[in-house]
Amino acid sequence: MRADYVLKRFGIFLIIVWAAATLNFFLPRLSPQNPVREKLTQQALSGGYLQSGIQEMVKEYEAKFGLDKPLWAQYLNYWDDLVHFQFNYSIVSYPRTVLSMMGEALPWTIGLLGVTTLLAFLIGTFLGALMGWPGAPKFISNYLLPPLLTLSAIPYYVLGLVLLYVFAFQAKIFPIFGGYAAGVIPNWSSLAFWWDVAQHALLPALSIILAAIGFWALGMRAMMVTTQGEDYMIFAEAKGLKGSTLFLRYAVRNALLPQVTSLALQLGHILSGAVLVEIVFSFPGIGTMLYQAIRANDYFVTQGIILGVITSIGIATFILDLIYPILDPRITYRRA
Amino acid sequence: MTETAQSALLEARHVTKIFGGGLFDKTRTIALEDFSMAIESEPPSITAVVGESGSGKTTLARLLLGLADSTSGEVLYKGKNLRRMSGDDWRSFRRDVQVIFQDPFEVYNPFYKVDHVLTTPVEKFNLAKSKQESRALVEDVLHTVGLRPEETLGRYPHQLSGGQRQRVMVARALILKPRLIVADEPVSMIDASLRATVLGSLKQLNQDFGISIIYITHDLTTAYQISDNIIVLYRGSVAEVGDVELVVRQPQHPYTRLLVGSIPLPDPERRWAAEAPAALSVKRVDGRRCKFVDRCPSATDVCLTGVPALFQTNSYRAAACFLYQGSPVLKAEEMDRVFVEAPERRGVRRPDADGGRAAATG
Amino acid sequence: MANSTVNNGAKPDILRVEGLRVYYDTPRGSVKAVDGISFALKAEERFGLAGESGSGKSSMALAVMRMIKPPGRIAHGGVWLDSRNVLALPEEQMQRLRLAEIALIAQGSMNSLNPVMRVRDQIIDGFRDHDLLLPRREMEARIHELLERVGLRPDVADMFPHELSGGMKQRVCIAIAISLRPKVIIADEPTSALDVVVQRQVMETLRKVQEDLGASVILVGHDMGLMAQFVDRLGIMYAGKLVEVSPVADIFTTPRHPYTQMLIASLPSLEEKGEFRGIPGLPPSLLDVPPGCAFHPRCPHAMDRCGTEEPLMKEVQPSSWAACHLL
Amino acid sequence: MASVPTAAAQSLPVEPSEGGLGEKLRGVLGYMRRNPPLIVGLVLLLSLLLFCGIGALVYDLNRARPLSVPPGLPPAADYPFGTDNQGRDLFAVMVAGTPLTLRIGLMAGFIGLFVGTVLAFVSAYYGGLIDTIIRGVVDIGLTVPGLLVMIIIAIAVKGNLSVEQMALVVACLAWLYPTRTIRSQVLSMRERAYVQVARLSGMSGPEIIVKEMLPNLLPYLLASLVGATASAVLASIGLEALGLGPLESPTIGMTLYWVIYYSALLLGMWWWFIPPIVIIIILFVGLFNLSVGLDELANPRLRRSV
Repeated sequence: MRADYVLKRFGIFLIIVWAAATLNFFLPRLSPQNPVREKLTQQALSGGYLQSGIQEMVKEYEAKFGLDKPLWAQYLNYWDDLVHFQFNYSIVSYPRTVLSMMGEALPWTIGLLGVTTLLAFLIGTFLGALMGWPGAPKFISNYLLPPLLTLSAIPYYVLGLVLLYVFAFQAKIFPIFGGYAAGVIPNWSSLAFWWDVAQHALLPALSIILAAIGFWALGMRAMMVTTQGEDYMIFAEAKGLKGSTLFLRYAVRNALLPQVTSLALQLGHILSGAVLVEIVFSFPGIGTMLYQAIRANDYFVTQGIILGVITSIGIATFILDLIYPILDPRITYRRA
Repeated sequence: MTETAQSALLEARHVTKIFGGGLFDKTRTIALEDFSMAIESEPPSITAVVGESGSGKTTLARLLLGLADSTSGEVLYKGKNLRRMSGDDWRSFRRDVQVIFQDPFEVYNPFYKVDHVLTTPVEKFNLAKSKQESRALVEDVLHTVGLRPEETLGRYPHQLSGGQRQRVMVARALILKPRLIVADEPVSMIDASLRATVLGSLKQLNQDFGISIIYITHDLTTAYQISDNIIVLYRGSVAEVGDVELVVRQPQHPYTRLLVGSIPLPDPERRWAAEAPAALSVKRVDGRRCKFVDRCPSATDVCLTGVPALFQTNSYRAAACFLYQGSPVLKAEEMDRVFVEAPERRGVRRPDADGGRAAATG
Repeated sequence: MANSTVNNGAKPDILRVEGLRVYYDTPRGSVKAVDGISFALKAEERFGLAGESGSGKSSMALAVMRMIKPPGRIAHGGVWLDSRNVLALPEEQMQRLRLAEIALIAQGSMNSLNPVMRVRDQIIDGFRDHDLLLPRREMEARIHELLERVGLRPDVADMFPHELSGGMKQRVCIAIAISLRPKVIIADEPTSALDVVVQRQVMETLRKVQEDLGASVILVGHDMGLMAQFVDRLGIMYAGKLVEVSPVADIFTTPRHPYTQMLIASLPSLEEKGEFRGIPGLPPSLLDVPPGCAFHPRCPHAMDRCGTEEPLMKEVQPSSWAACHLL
Repeated sequence: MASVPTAAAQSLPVEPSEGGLGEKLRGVLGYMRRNPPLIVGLVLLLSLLLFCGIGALVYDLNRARPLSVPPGLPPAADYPFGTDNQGRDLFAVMVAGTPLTLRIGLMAGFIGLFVGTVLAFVSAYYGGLIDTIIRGVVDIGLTVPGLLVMIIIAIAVKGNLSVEQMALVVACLAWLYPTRTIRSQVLSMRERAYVQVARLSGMSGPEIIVKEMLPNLLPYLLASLVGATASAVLASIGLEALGLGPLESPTIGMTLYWVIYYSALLLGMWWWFIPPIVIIIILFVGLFNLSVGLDELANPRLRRSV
């Protein structure tokens, strides 16, 4: 792998983070409303504070959050904070920091999303490979494909709502909400707790996996069909190779390449869907945290989550970019 | 001929085209290097540009047609730089210089019938006042290239054969009555039995309509068949140039010899000579030396010292090889001095092959 | 047609093709790409199958390898290798027979190698799937020997296809094709994507390994020049049928079939300039081949009989066969 | 194989028939039979439109407003889909909301496709720095989770969004994907010899785009429009479910928001969430099939793949 390729990919990662952070900073400030003032006013009203004190309080808070300085100073300040992983405080849960709140929620999301995406990708790609191979059993194309394709058209969370209603509410097989049973104190060294988490995670995971398999299967099938038209497949068959060798080492191996590219492009899309799944299941991840922050107008938390998630996706894409040349030896020679 | 260079129909002056080499791009390819050539419209001639893949022949075609810009040097139409031409000049350039492409299927827009490629130039250049006149014009050129309009018009491209499609393209070029046609591998994708008909049509354009042709090809045999003069390109530079009779039948440059010796002649009695041809070269030759040195059987130390100039070995040919460094040097922009004019027009005495060789060795 | 199997000389037949028909089923009917072809290949012989696009020659090559894919099918006929009918073998035996006894050098030399595998592994795959895997050191020596045989340096084994030039790739294909010492090598337009100089080198490599191995070669192609340079005996195909089979010298000096005559005459040469003699008319669509002799609409000698009655292969003179009512 | 695929390929693409109108119609019907996803997509979407159209004619849509009917009733003769907690008639909500959601999707889809097509042509045709910038922005934009960016935008412009503003928010990112795919189509088409022939026949740049390129792109653009619309609907429903949509409009997404907000599931009010879910499923499965069908039309090589 060549250094300039790695550097270029890393540069793209930096641009993603920079763009997201900058948007995150400027867009809210373009808005006529001042989120802090709005929030405080709201709290003051509901708390029955005196009108007269609010102005000073807002001032005090604005100074604390640095909102009274000129825009460029705020922007520099903002970057200074970011570089030092200072994501400000939550307005609602002050004095908790955004970082500590995210630290709690992020592992849940990464766990759910990582496992489901990987499983969906592997199962879908495998099914797609079989569907696009003339020697494979026909029932996969005839009976498995149509329902999978139908599911792939439906948003994850809609499928989640259906599963939740059928299996949790009606059949009562699975718990209805949360990441673990209410009242339990998380204890990752206890097997019982893991079991509890697994039960809670199964339905959210299933709604992502079931809906995503069709997408990967469809893409892989198309690539398998394309691959079989390639000259190297004809020559490989003429080499007297066994069906299994042809399938795995020649067809699947090559059809996999665009799938991996597609995985890198789909991460963001998958995450968008997963956020809503978490909300439907009240899963204690980033999505639910984001939903609560939006509802509560907790604007620093919202910002922090969005930036954190975009950075994570950027890292994941960067890792995939690093893996790709191992799969495809041509890559550093093409326009790197 | 050189004094008319000022007003040559189309002229390339020290044209170099480099691909890649951008900020993030380490692959830099010199497709064409310091190429100069003037094409006069009178007398109409056929000049073959022969080379293998990577020789720069297609790049040359695109540059001459104004479909690509050169990295350095300029292409002039009647003395005006293509890059700085007014709209009117472009229109006149488009009429005077036309094209026939390699793939006789790709040149047709699948959305339209065959008629589209014929009626578009008629419309765009106001060649006809009415629909009937336009139709008559189209039918006329189709007849000229040996096609029956009723079997050609109103059809979709895939309903015609490769030979028919290519002859329609010849008709399209003809409809504008150009003075020069650049034909880029016009028969390489056509079956042998139909190839002759297309070549015949091209020759007819030249003889009956006085159109000059630049015939770009990898195939020495058809180049020999159709052209008066030939330019052999190797990796973007001219290896040998001159009268086609001389260059093809008594090649001087070791590369041309290799090319001619590799032609699979359709004659079982004359099979390839026993000696093995030059080795396959893997690496590209960089720096200032002969580009062919790594494959050349006659290479000596002098070949590593610099790029050979074009040495004019007799009045009708020149080769860019140090084997001939005793001969006078021909400047790049004077290359066309060695061209013979079409004999059937001028009645110029054609140098007979043996005389040519005697002059070269003498 | 069955009796038209051409046979002469002392060498035994190694491969016999009898009445082979390959059809492609399309919504508009059957495309008869190969329509009743018979010929025999002798040991150590170089046999050419020449035809223009749409003559069915490539389908012919794939059919002998039994690699016709739907919508194509082998509708009729037999391919006999020694005494076995290749077309009747069970799939597993057929798989083992490919490469070990009949090898194919396929069209499209630029893309015939798996782009993501090193040359070494692509050679080894053939050994492994024929249960011929050698100990590591011997395998390595075998790979070196194969590469050297086709004029490549041993370090090519470590390269990926994109690191090789077109000519080198095609030599690798030849090395793979001869790796199990097959009796028959089918080369389908092996040099169509290569420049003339490289083409000559590749063809000479092929000739050399063929002679070393004592294998027979069927060269499929459209380039009559290449045929003249390479083969001993040549079959001319037109519209899915063989119209003439003769020793190559006879085809070029005394072609019998009018199509062959006109094809030879249309070839440009370095001998004479000027005349461009194409064959008038168009090759027929394989969906709708004219009745009788498929060439009759373009034939200057066509008679009434040609439009109704299909001419059979006749031995015009010893070892020269042609299918024409004139003869 | 050279000859046979050509023959096969010639028989497969949409054959321009030379017969009369009846024959053409038969050709279209014959083609539809070979392209079942197209039919499935059209039937699903048409039935959805029919439901809304007839519903709007025969039903009082004022009942889609809050407090217009008694809250929390299960389906009955008076209220075929029941009513929600805030006193909306869910049948009226569905009849009124489906076209609103479709409108957001179509508007954003159109804007996205239009902007995308223009950028794609600019990028592919002019190349150079412009192309590098556009391609870079698109590539980076596509890796970022769209929903999150739209959340920032929606929060920034928050106030009470109208349906049109909602469409604009969604359209902010809807152009990315069309730009990318159309650009690569234009790029490959630009290198086609027929475009060069057109140039040498005296056609101008814009003329080449309109007369030579667009006709061949049309089926592809149509498929892209459907795809962009589906993405836009998906994004708008997502934003709405988070509470960032037009709070006063009875769109499908806002209905889901209220379902989540009031925990309709835990209340066992199945009639509240089943209609929007069913409509979402019909809508997406319809759009998906339509785009698959159109894709096949645009790119016949995929046809008869397995």
